[in-house]
Amino acid sequence: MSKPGVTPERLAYLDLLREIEDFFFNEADLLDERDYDRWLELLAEDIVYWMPMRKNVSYANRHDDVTAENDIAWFHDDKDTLRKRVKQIQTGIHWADEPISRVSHLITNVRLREPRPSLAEGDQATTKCRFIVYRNRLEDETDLLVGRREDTLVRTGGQLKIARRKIILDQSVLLAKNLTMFF
Amino acid sequence: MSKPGVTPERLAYLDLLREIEDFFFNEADLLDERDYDRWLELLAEDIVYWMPMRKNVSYANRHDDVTAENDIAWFHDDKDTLRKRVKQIQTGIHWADEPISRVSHLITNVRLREPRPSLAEGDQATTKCRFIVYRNRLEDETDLLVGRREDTLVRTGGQLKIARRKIILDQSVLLAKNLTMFF
Amino acid sequence: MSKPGVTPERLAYLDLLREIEDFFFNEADLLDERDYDRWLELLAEDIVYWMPMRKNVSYANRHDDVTAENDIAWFHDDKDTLRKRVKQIQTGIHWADEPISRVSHLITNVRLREPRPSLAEGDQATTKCRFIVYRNRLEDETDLLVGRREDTLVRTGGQLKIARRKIILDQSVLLAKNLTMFF
Amino acid sequence: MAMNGRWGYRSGMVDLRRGEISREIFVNEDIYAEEQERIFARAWLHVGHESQIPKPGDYFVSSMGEESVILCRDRTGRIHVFLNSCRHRGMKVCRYDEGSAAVFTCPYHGWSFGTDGRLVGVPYYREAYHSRLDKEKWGLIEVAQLANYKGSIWATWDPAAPSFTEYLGGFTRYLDLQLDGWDGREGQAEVLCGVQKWMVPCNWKFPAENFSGDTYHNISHRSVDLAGIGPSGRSRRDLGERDVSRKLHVCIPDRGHQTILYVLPADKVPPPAYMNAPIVAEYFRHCEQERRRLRGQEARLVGAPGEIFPNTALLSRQPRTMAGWHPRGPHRTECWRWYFVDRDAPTEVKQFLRDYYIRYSGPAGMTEQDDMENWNYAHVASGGTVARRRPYHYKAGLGAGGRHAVIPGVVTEQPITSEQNPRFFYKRWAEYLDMGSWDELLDAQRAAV
Amino acid sequence: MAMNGRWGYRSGMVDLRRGEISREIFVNEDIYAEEQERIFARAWLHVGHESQIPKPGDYFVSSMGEESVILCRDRTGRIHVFLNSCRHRGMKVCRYDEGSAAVFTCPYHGWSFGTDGRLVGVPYYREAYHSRLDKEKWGLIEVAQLANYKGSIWATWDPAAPSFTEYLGGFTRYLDLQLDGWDGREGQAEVLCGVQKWMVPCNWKFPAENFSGDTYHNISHRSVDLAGIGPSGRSRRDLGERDVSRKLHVCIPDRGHQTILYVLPADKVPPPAYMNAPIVAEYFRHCEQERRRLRGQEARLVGAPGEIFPNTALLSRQPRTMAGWHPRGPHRTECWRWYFVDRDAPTEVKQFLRDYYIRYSGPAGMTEQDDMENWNYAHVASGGTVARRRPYHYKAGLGAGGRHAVIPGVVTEQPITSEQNPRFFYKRWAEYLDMGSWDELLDAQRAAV
Amino acid sequence: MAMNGRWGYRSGMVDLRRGEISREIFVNEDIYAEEQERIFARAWLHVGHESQIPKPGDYFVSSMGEESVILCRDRTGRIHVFLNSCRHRGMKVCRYDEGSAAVFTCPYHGWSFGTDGRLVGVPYYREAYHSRLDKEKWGLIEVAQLANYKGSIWATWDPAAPSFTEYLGGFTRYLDLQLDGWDGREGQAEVLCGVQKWMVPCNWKFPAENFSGDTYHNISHRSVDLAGIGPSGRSRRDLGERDVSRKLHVCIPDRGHQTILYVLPADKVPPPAYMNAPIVAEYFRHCEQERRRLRGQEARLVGAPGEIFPNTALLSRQPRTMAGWHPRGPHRTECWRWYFVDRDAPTEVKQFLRDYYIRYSGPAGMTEQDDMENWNYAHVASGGTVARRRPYHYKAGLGAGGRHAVIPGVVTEQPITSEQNPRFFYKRWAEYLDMGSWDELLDAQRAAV
Ligand code: FES
Ligand code: FES
Ligand code: FES
Ligand SMILES: [Fe+3]
Ligand SMILES: [Fe+3]
Ligand SMILES: [Fe+3]
Repeated sequence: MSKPGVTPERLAYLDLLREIEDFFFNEADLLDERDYDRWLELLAEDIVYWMPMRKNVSYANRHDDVTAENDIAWFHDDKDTLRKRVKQIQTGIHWADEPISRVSHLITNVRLREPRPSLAEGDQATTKCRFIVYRNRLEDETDLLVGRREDTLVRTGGQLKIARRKIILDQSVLLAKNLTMFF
Repeated sequence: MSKPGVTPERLAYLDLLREIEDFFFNEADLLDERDYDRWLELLAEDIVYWMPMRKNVSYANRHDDVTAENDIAWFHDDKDTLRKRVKQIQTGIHWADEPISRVSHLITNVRLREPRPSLAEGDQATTKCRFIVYRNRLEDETDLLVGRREDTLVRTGGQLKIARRKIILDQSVLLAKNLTMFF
Repeated sequence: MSKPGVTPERLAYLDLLREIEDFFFNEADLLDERDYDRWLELLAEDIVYWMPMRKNVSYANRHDDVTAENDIAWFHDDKDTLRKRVKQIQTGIHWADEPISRVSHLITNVRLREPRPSLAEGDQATTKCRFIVYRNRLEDETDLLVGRREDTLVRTGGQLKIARRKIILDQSVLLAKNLTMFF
Repeated sequence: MAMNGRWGYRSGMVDLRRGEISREIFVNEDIYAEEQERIFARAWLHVGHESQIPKPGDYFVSSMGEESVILCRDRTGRIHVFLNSCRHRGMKVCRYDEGSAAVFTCPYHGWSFGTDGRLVGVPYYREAYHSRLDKEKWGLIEVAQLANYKGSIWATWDPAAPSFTEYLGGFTRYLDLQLDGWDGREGQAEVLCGVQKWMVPCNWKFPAENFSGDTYHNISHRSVDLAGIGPSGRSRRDLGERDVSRKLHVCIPDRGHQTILYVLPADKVPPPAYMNAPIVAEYFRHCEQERRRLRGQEARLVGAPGEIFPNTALLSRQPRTMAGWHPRGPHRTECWRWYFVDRDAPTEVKQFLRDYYIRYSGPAGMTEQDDMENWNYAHVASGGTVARRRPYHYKAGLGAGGRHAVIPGVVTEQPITSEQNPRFFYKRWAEYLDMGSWDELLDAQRAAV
Repeated sequence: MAMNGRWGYRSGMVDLRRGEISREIFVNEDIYAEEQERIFARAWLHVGHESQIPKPGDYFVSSMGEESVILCRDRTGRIHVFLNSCRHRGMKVCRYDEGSAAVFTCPYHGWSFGTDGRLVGVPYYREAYHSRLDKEKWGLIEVAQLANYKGSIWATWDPAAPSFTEYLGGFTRYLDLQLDGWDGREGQAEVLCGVQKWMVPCNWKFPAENFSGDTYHNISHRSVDLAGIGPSGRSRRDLGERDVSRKLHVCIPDRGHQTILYVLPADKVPPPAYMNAPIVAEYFRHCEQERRRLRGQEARLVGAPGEIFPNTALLSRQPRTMAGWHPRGPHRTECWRWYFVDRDAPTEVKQFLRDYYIRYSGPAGMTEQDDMENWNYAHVASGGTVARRRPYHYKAGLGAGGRHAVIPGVVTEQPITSEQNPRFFYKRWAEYLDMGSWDELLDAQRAAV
Repeated sequence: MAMNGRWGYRSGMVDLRRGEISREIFVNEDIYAEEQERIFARAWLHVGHESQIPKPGDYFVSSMGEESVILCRDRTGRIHVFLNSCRHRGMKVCRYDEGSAAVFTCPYHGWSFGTDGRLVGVPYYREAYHSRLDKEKWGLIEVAQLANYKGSIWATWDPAAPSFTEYLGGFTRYLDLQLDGWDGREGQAEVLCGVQKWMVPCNWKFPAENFSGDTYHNISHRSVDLAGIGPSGRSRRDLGERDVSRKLHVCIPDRGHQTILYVLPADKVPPPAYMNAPIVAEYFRHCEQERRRLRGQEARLVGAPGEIFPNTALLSRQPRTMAGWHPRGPHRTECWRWYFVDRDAPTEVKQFLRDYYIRYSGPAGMTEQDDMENWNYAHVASGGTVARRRPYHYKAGLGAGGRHAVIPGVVTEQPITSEQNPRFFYKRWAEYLDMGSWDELLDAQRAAV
């Protein structure tokens, strides 16, 4: 690292990471601007969109602090269900989000779980990041939802798509009255 | 993307995006360290600094959720007004911010609205990002202001400057008692 | 900046900055996934880990808003003390963090205080960033700790290490009942 | 918060004859405090299910009213419910959500309590207490009575309360609909791992009255009907069964429990359900067949939302869940939701239902989300000085209920809706606040339908 | 919160003779609750302006005391104000800030109300209610009285309240200064789109007393004076007019309204204003000229901060705004600010003023920011046990007021300051709490200046 | 919040004979409000240390009960304590944490107060007040009595309170252990710059009783003992001294102060301490030697946690700190912690101790963190309806205390633990609530050990 020459592999890595960041930031813009139809296009057809619940466990059980894959979760959706969630909001009479909420998605700490120089067609890579979802609606209703996300991205037809999303919310008792927003 | 070769245009894009991030992060440091005079230097002389108010609207009217350009806003300042705001704080008797508040600006999700390889002298580009402005003052007074920002940057004399800033705060009833901070 | 050619020094800078971000983001993952032993490996043996307290001061005294190096602080730890903090949590009976808390570290605004193309073996560089540490535990106990960090990184054996960390928390009266988490 | 004028519950706040109920009871802090004493410290409350604590030493931390309790199985396999607070200085003794333990050791001074609640360990018992501490008297505070009804666990703090069976009164068979198997066998229910817990800014009685049988708010769910999340790909749920049935509003007035009930025709098989998943559809077709074989005429009864007084909701069909509405101050409710399957259902069926349940119910549930928005803002809009002067309106179906030849309780047959059930819920609520003794409470007149 | 000792408002808490007022009235929760009943449910409150709802069906959601109300224009063009809460189960029926509607349909069970408040749609009216629901009785709760005064809309919940004109008493002409045109024509005011709403952690009476005429706190605004945000580039505002005028503190003691008033000299034209913008300066020069022509002697009166009891602030000159101080508990106030221009002013003028208004007022306003800091921390520092034992000090100008030949009300001419106006504000406040009937209230002695 | 039944403090809530104390006193809002009047507005409270305000004009903003106060030194060097609230309209007059000032100028209307509290500046004194404002009467509210005890500053709002010395009663010499030098010289203590302030969600009496002498909760600190943060690299602190000493629980029943006390053997030098740092070890070896030389037999007394009624904690050895438990509502306490060294200790010693102190105490302190977790969740688990029916248990060492030949107060010698000290803390607490006059309070029976 001490000489100014940067290897082509390293350049490719910088490029890929920026591509992924751009992908997530674009996704956040689509969600916060409520362009849900284009958001759905970012999801692979066989996406697994999973938000398990959190458990209060001891340090010894620290790796067992989310409900298991087959247990009750907050979300465990396939693309069809996500489409229905979008459709519901778009009816304009989904009262839980009508009037529409003001939502911001902040995505930080984006990294590849295993660094790699590139992502070829059909390849998958898993990323980690942190999120803050801030929601404010009507007069003073405000929620702050914070946690981390593990996304598996796949390149399909040159484009990145989300093949799997695991959302680890840092709450056990959910302090929001509902989860009308996407993560 | 599957070959390690990164095109010069792409490299230039990586470079530009990092330059913009550095610019915003430097700006945040100037604000949070209260180096307001140097902060003012980052603003173009004809800057439009605008924070409209938010409205509770239906999904159908989702694109009409801020007050219009000529309506009442939280801020709609030119550079001269911004200078006066700075001057007021610097008097040391602007009680709303004296003793000084502790403020952090967190800027995330920085992207170019339209990706481009570079920004030549005199050119403009519009960026999007999310912000969190956290303020704590005196004993336990705390505000968390979250939203998104659209900035138009212009290159002048080699340097980036902010030509226009639109701040979209995710609150309708403002839950802070005042807005003494910059965004 | 108007031509697509990016200089080798600039490429090296992009590379270094990304290396630093990756370093911090990896660190955040180790903390939030409670892999404390590997976290300790990121710290130089002679690390100074310091979180001064904040003071309510006038604008004129704005540069004197933290307690001095020899005053009482929230933290002023050497590596040995940090090791003991880790050890305490690992006993599984450190009740303040048992059951384990849910913690997310969000690191944003990462920049070099003085831009430089590279960091050679033995060299040091100081970075600035913002942090949000969100903690939620048991039922509804929630803390949001926000501020900035100045880290001095050193390259040792090819790896980055943290030689000094100054944590500037944006609270004067601490609004959390304790500080069991690392920053 | 001041209250608008004086009140006496039965005569003033809850006017069953006119079908009007004061907004005060939802927002007044003094009334809330009385509820804690008069209702939550006396009534039988749902705590959990034995499938959550299958083995000796297993525990699940639950809630009764505002308070944390430990549901656990002692070394001998007996089930207990304890207040989760040390007898020494009050520290919460169990701080994990669930698990298995030999003893509960208090973090503060180290007293430890057996899974039977007995104080078994006192550090320095001899030195500090000269061995004179009477351990028998300072075990964990245990509920006064506990009942295991087909696996569901219920408890009350009141030693004078009647037995759970007497408390249920004629409602037993509607609770059976929740707990018995889809194929008609007794008590087959099993809780899916993971109880949802979340906070809603409203008084706890909003969800309670909703589940007591508010079928009038269907219109509020039109968006999810349009989206079509049901297990056959349409609407909210499979409606074939309901479409061919008679719909009854049923309540047990002297007990305070209510449910909606569908009665299938004697002669007609309901249309198939779960058409989105052939394996599931086939499983339920089989179960329905079995149920009719085993239960005969009784198999014609099909459950729907119900409420066991005061704060337990039932939903025995799609999606099959129970809920608890735990008061957290007058303006906030912590909702808990348990999801049920039959324990020996095929894994595919369990998974299919799991997915369906959570897209329907709970905070991410596309149906329940809209309910909570209503409860939230009905509550908010009811707290003001002027609002509190005007009662809520509970007149739908006023005077329509009567006794039924077969179905216990007061029954209104109404294809659309009736507010009989909420009315009876508040009748019972008023009795709890007005009546100091169980003699009175068990003898309460069946007045004012 | 406990209170320090007993009180009787007029005699104990509010001592006008000594100019001392107990801190208790700002922080005590019981007093706060009484205020809701005695003041906000009886007094005339400002709701909005007709320019906000120009067309039939237009509505604007406003606030009266703690409660949400709908200001709307029905199909026939008549203006109404309704409590924003469904008569069925209380749900907020209108949840957008403003807009246009044919009916307000409740999200919960779908009752719908016309823009005249009538209950026009009840789903399953026949099936659920056997067509016996008396729709006439269950429309939206409407205010008891409404007044449209030169476009500004006012309402009261109390049918026994006097007419708005009687309520204003001699204050009418000061409200005119707010609503009439810069050029002297009647009622030219128009609200600029967008009402600012924000939360301040203080009792609602801090801003109210401030606007009643606290000219003593000018010193607190020195930082903005130094920064120089005024429309001529200096100070906070153009002071030329004030510099040549006499300054009066005016109040209408038996009504509780107050204002500061400047009286221009009969013979001298005030120096030019708005010098930062030639077009604007010229416009106002013209308007002033017109005003003097149309109004004659009366044109010498120039408005300044004022307060219409209880919670509406006026500011008729620079910047021209009205504010509402909505109580949100004893320790929190939701401030609303409307900004005014003359409806036919040139666009350049409107824009110039808009920019000036919002850099002066509201939460980003460089002047009002410092006020709110004071209100916030005066409130905080007044809640403690020891603090509450010592009254506030309102002695400036004690005994100085008197009657004036021309100006209605009690008038103190004081170039610097007097606390006459806050004193009379609290006098009226005490009368509202002490007096149960409007007869008493309208007859209140003009004691204790 | 409603309360479970009626109470009379001494007879009902605090039962010293049985060693049982009602949970009600920790969670009830009415009791909390009474505490503010009866305890915090009457008792002597710790405010700070003169080393924090060495020069004329220096000030430090402190807290008494719920309220902000200014500790300052006037131009003549005299120390004062004032309520931090303007006499005009209540604004907080000093908003910096500490510093130096000639006057305190109120931001709102500019009244200014000298460092002796006198109202020295009133803008427009002549014009606004006709020079009739009696400045002598409207200075800052000063405490009724102030005491400087060996540099520590104490104050009370009650003019009828006894002197601080009488208030301390026999406790004086234990406070000396905190304030005298390590080498036995009088009053050598100096505060390290920076007072820690942080919020804990519990009633203020949890930390108070803990520091009164709860040595029983040692077990809760096992994790830090295992981590070994002590100044010799092991355990929490150097235990050599304690290991060879006798351990006494001491309290002054008619004053309400308590402490743990170690008595070194007459004949044996305690083992060395601070072995992690040779310079520090040598310094303390020297100090100990000096102390024995200067103080003789008295040097055998070694302090440990103590509590001066109501809310000041002492810890005179490792780590040497004082704390204040400031009530912020019944459910929240703002903890303040001052750290002490001897003023002429070498810099290396000060730094070494500084590091040790803050890794032990305060919110980042590896020991105190676990205490706060206990206080937090003991509080939470005690607020429920059922929990409040059962008292806490304070029976350890019941009946064991007695008088001692040399040590003042009631003394229990118990190598392990006794709850004598918390019992006497609550005895005094009950007396403050029950007794209206200081005559009664100073005469309180020494009943019920
Ligand atoms: S609080 Fe449980 S042992 Fe003391
Ligand atoms: S609450 Fe409005 S229709 Fe039921
Ligand atoms: S409040 Fe201090 S001068 Fe008015
Ligand atoms: Fe529903
Ligand atoms: Fe002002
Ligand atoms: Fe401890």
